[in-house]
Amino acid sequence: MSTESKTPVDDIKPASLWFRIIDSDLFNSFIRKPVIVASAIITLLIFAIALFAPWLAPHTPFNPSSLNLMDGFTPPMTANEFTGNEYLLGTDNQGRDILSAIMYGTRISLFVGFAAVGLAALIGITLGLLAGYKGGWVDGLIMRIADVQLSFPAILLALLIFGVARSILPPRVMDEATVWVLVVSIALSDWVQYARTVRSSTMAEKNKEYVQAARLFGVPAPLILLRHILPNVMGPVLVIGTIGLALAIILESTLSYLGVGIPPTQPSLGTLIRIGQDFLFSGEWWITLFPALTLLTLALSVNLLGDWLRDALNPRLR
Amino acid sequence: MADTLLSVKDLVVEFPHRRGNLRALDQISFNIDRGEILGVVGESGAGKSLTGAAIIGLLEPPGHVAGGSIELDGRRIDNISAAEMRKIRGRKIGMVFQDPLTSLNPILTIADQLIETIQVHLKMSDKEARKQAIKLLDDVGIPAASKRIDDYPHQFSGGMRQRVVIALALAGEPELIVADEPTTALDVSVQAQIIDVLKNTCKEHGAAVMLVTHDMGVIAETCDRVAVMYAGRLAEIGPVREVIKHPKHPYTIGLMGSIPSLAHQVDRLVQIPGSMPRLDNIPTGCAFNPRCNKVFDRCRTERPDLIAVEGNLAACWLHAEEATA
Amino acid sequence: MSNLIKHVVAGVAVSALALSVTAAAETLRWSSAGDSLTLDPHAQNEGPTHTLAHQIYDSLVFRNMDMELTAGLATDWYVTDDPTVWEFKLREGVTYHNGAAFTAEDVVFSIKRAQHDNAGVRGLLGTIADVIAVDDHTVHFVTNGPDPLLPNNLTNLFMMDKDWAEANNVTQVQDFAGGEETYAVRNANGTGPYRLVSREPDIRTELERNEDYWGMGMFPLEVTRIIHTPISSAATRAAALLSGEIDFLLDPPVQDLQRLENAAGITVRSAPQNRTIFFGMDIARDELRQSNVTGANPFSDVRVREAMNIAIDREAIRRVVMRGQSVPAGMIAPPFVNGYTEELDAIPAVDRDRARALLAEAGYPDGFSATLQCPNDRYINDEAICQAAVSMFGQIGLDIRLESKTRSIHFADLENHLLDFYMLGWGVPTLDSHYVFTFLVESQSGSGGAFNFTNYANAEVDAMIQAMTSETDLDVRNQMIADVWEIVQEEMMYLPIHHQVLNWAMKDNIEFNVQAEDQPHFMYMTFK
Amino acid sequence: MLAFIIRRLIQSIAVMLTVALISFTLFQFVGDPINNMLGQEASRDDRAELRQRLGLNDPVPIQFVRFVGNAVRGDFGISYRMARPVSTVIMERLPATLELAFVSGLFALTLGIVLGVYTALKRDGWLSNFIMTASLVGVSLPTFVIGILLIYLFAVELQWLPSFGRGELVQITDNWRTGLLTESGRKSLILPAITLGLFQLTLIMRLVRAEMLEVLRTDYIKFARARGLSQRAIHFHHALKNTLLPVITITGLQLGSIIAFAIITETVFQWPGVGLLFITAINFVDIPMMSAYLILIAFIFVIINLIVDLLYFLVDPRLRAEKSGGH
Repeated sequence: MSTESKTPVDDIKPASLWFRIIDSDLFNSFIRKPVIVASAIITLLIFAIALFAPWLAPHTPFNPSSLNLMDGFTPPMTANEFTGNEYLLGTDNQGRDILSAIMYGTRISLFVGFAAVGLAALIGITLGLLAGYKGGWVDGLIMRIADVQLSFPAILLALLIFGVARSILPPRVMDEATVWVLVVSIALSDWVQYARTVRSSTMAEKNKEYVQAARLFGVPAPLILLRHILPNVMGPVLVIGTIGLALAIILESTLSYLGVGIPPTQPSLGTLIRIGQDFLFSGEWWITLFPALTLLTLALSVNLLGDWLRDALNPRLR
Repeated sequence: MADTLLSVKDLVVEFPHRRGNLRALDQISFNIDRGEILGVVGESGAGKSLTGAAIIGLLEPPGHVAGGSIELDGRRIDNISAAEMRKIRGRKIGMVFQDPLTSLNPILTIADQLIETIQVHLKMSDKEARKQAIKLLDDVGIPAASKRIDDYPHQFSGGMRQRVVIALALAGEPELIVADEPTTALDVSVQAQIIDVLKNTCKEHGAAVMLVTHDMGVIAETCDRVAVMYAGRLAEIGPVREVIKHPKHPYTIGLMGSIPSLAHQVDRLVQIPGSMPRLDNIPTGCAFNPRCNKVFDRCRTERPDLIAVEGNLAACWLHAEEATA
Repeated sequence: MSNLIKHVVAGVAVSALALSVTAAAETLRWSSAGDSLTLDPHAQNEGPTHTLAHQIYDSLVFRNMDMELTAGLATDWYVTDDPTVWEFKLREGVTYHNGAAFTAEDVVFSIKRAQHDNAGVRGLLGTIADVIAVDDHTVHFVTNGPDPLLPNNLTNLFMMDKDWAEANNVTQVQDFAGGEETYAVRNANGTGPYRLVSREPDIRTELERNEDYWGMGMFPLEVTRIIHTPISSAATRAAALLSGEIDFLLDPPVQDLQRLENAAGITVRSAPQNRTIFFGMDIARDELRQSNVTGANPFSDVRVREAMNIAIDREAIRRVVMRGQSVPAGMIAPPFVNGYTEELDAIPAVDRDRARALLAEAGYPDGFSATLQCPNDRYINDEAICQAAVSMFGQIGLDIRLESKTRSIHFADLENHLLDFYMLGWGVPTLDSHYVFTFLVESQSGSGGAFNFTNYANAEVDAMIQAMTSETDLDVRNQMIADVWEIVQEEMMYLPIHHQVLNWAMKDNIEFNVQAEDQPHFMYMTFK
Repeated sequence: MLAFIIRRLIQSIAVMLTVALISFTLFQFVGDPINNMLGQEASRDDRAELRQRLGLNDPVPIQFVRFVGNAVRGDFGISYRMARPVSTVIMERLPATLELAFVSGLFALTLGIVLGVYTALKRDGWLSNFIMTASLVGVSLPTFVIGILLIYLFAVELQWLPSFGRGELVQITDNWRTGLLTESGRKSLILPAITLGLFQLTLIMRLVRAEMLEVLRTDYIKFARARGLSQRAIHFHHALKNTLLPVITITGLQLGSIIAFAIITETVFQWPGVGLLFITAINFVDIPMMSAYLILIAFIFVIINLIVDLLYFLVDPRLRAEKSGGH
């Protein structure tokens, strides 16, 4: 920052994404919006709680032998009528502490979200760069694959992948791979966006002088892509990724609802909601309410951040 | 002396910024007479286009007029309501933008856009408006205007599109056209044609022109008077011959000296060391003083006003004594 | 349950109930999770399909709301002097909905049709060698050897009009591979209390009272119109009753019972169901498919099985998971089944210390790992029961992993012998223990042991089970049953959990008792 | 123009073949239908025999060729579960889904465009900010939760609207029965349509807003302002039209997703459409039904894509000129 303090404010072209992030305009538009600051704090807080869940959570909800069935359906902050145990946010139908389950569940949901977004971005960026840079039949092939993919809505695709995985993987492997199958399902239904965005940016960038010059100097194509083109397309990717994170978490919970999600012995946030919604009419509202509120808060914060980021990174909207 | 159409007095335009307000235009004053063509010249960022935008009331927020006045036909237009300003735009003041490729709505035909504009300002039936539109296209030199009028913008070449833009700017029969670098985006081969079209049609329609350009050649050939801008301020203004032949401001002198032939453009003054200051970093006194080869103490402390020198007005302390003498 | 009459062999003619049919037209709108699969009464042997068929068609005998074997189209039935021949006397003056008369010829036709390869119900008719029409209202069933239980197998066997079937080319049951659907899948012509008005499978089925029904005056028949709309989502099903859009709900979600009960104008009735839920273990394999124990099968040690049996807190499952809506079980047969005793059904006391000691004795002081496979949409709260059990096994040191799947996959895996440790539910439609033994205990060979996935094989037991089919001396037969039960309880290859309790929720102006087979005969429904 | 259409058609057929292969292959792996077709208590011999008759023992490529050949003729076989031709059942159920998708699509589209335009024009107004934030709540909760909450509120507590089904229907053709013509039918549509459309509504609204903001910054809008055109003419004649062009593409694809996402809504509201049919089919491993559904969805997508392309072609003069070779 200090070396850049004399940097004039407007209309100089930033060299890279990192420059833009450090650039004080972004930071300023951030600081001036209390809602965004709050979203960021909440998001970080939820990330931190999820990350440190094993140390923070009062119980170990994923260890079945630690559960006492008789603790089941204990309302929040009320002593259980048989065991006398009390839980801050109550327990579910298995006697699992809701607070701890949320902490661990968020961990799984976020893991699925991040991994799915990461994988989707990796596939999408690679194919997008390739399609945009190479053009010709490579481009044609990749974009046709994208078309086929688009004719399967995300949810169907995920159901299909899940179905196939469940039948070809041996049960033991499948059990451990469930989370990864979910990640792959969501990623495969989501990479097209990245590919399309990156492809069009790449096509625009590759004709710019600096890329042409690098080419003339004999810089190998992968290096050009990584050093020169990639940083310039990272802005939109970041925006898609942020909103994709929220979408992935929601999709995970929807798949749970349709019965192909995370098993209820190690529930994710979505699985918790799915389990809890059975008890919505029967008065055990806390089982679904607290996880749903967590999901809502998390997705809302991430979405707000993504929204803001999109506006802030778009020079035309600044 | 012909009567004054537009009178800009001490115009200040500011952009609020977290490090304080940035003054993009600082006390600009000039007049445009009816039928006159005023050239406005200067480096990028000197405030030429901004002056045009301020006059037509289309400053991009958060930019706003922070001082001074703009009068059209003796009536202030810088502080009137948006609705009233809309009646002036197109009807009294027309505007031609830099890039004809992006100035036209791609999904509406030329007829749609022309007739719509005509009918907003002039009471005309559809039929009359269409006739008028064809005439306008004829005027700006579109061949087979009655046929081409129903085409879409992408069916025209760049030069043709700029003619359409000029026709559109003239559709409301305005008295002043602000032309913001109308040839910059065009192929060199058609630039001269477009300037001719602009000059001649405006003359036929009795419209004055404020021509913002980089091109001193265009200024020399087209304009009656020329204004030179530097760092949001007016450096010098005067009849075109005087300013070119006998520039009074050291900046103008440098500007003219930097042009081997008049046909060349001025993008950067290679002969004057340094570059134009940024808006948040304008020196006290004369804005040009760090680069001026004739700088003296007063230049660094006190800002010079426009001073009349042999028919020109120049903002330079060098001429202070002559004027008072 | 002692007041439940356990008629196994002899039939009784129902005493005609002198009831006046109320004039008020009552429309019943009801719902359940699943719909009938087909109107063809012989195509499927499945609960919801029979439910609809019972309203439209009649069987020779049926189980009434109190599970009593009741005269339907037969008025009397008995074994003739030849122990392999049953004689059925048919009701006279019965007509089909299209006006045709019901005769012995139709019985012969219907039984033969139901024995066809494509018929789902043919499994129930395995002992029938021939059916002969003696006269218009007398039929002889000839069985392969004596079959004292024959009438029990006929309660879901519906009578079709031979002429109607011939006219509509449905003399054979629909063949799935055959291409076109048959007329009988979507049309019906029965003798039953209600006739079909319209039907959209899985969406809506409408019936109206058959004013020419032979049972007019014998049964209340207060419902004049029946509209069935299946709703698969549990929450929506409960909401539909709460919001008054339906009058009767066959399968209210257990967690919503309290809420339904408390709602104004709604009442919930319950009765023990003819279905027991239990876990089974593959005890014969050398090594489990999914376990950390290699070279041995921990389940083959009876001490391990006993340890697991006493680790399950059935009372906690009843109270929390089932919301009180279950009867903890010690045997795989509900109280009204022949062979049931309270001693056999007593649940073992939970004793985790002894369980750990037994495990150590068996050579697993640190427990072992295994996988429990459960369906998640077949039995009431099946997945939650398994989860609870996993945590209970965890408390004695076993590392049991849970895999729950949709019913079709679960049963396919079972069928393919892929599971070490699984959940299953079993009902006894014949109300006789032999049904349990032949499916679950007999070793897998030929038609025996079709659901014995424990691979338990005991030649002595097999012989006893086979002998039961033709044993006509009831006392001897009952002793055989008791002997086999004793062995089953000792071997503990199954860990019974509970008998399911049936709940029917309805508007509180409805008088309707829960039938243990989950078969509502709406002609018995009355209104306050 | 013709060449363009032919090219798109060939692409579409390729897509359909791929989808057919995928859905066919998939079902080679999933579950066993036999168990569902025969009761729990059928013997092993019965099962083996049925397997043989259904052709499940044939080599896989032969099964695939048979599958594609039949599919082209609209023959997806007999539903294992319902014992009726799959195509007939789907045709009976399709109107319900299309009606729902159409109404929720219309709801999402109109409200999405109106709110999108509003929030773009009043970019910093408090109502705009509120709408933008509130719309995020709609996409931050899973659809099934929203559906159940709506049922709880409007059906159980307030008893204003039905909780399930389509209400009373009116027969229009043999297969087409509509709920749009009766009051109870229309009432039944409200909750499912909102549940299904909420997500798309948010997407469309945000898309419209972003596009509109972009368009409002273009030179031709500035030029239109400089010509003194009225605010209304600029916003609705010039800006909106240009905004809606890219929206068409996305919206077309969204309509396809609506039909797919109807799986969840139909499950929650017991809406008797193809989505519910699919979920039931999955539970019963009704392979002919499942593959027919997948192919149907892909087919609808392909058709929508084709229509969108053609629409784009008709609406955008630039494309029209390019493809037809200009003047």
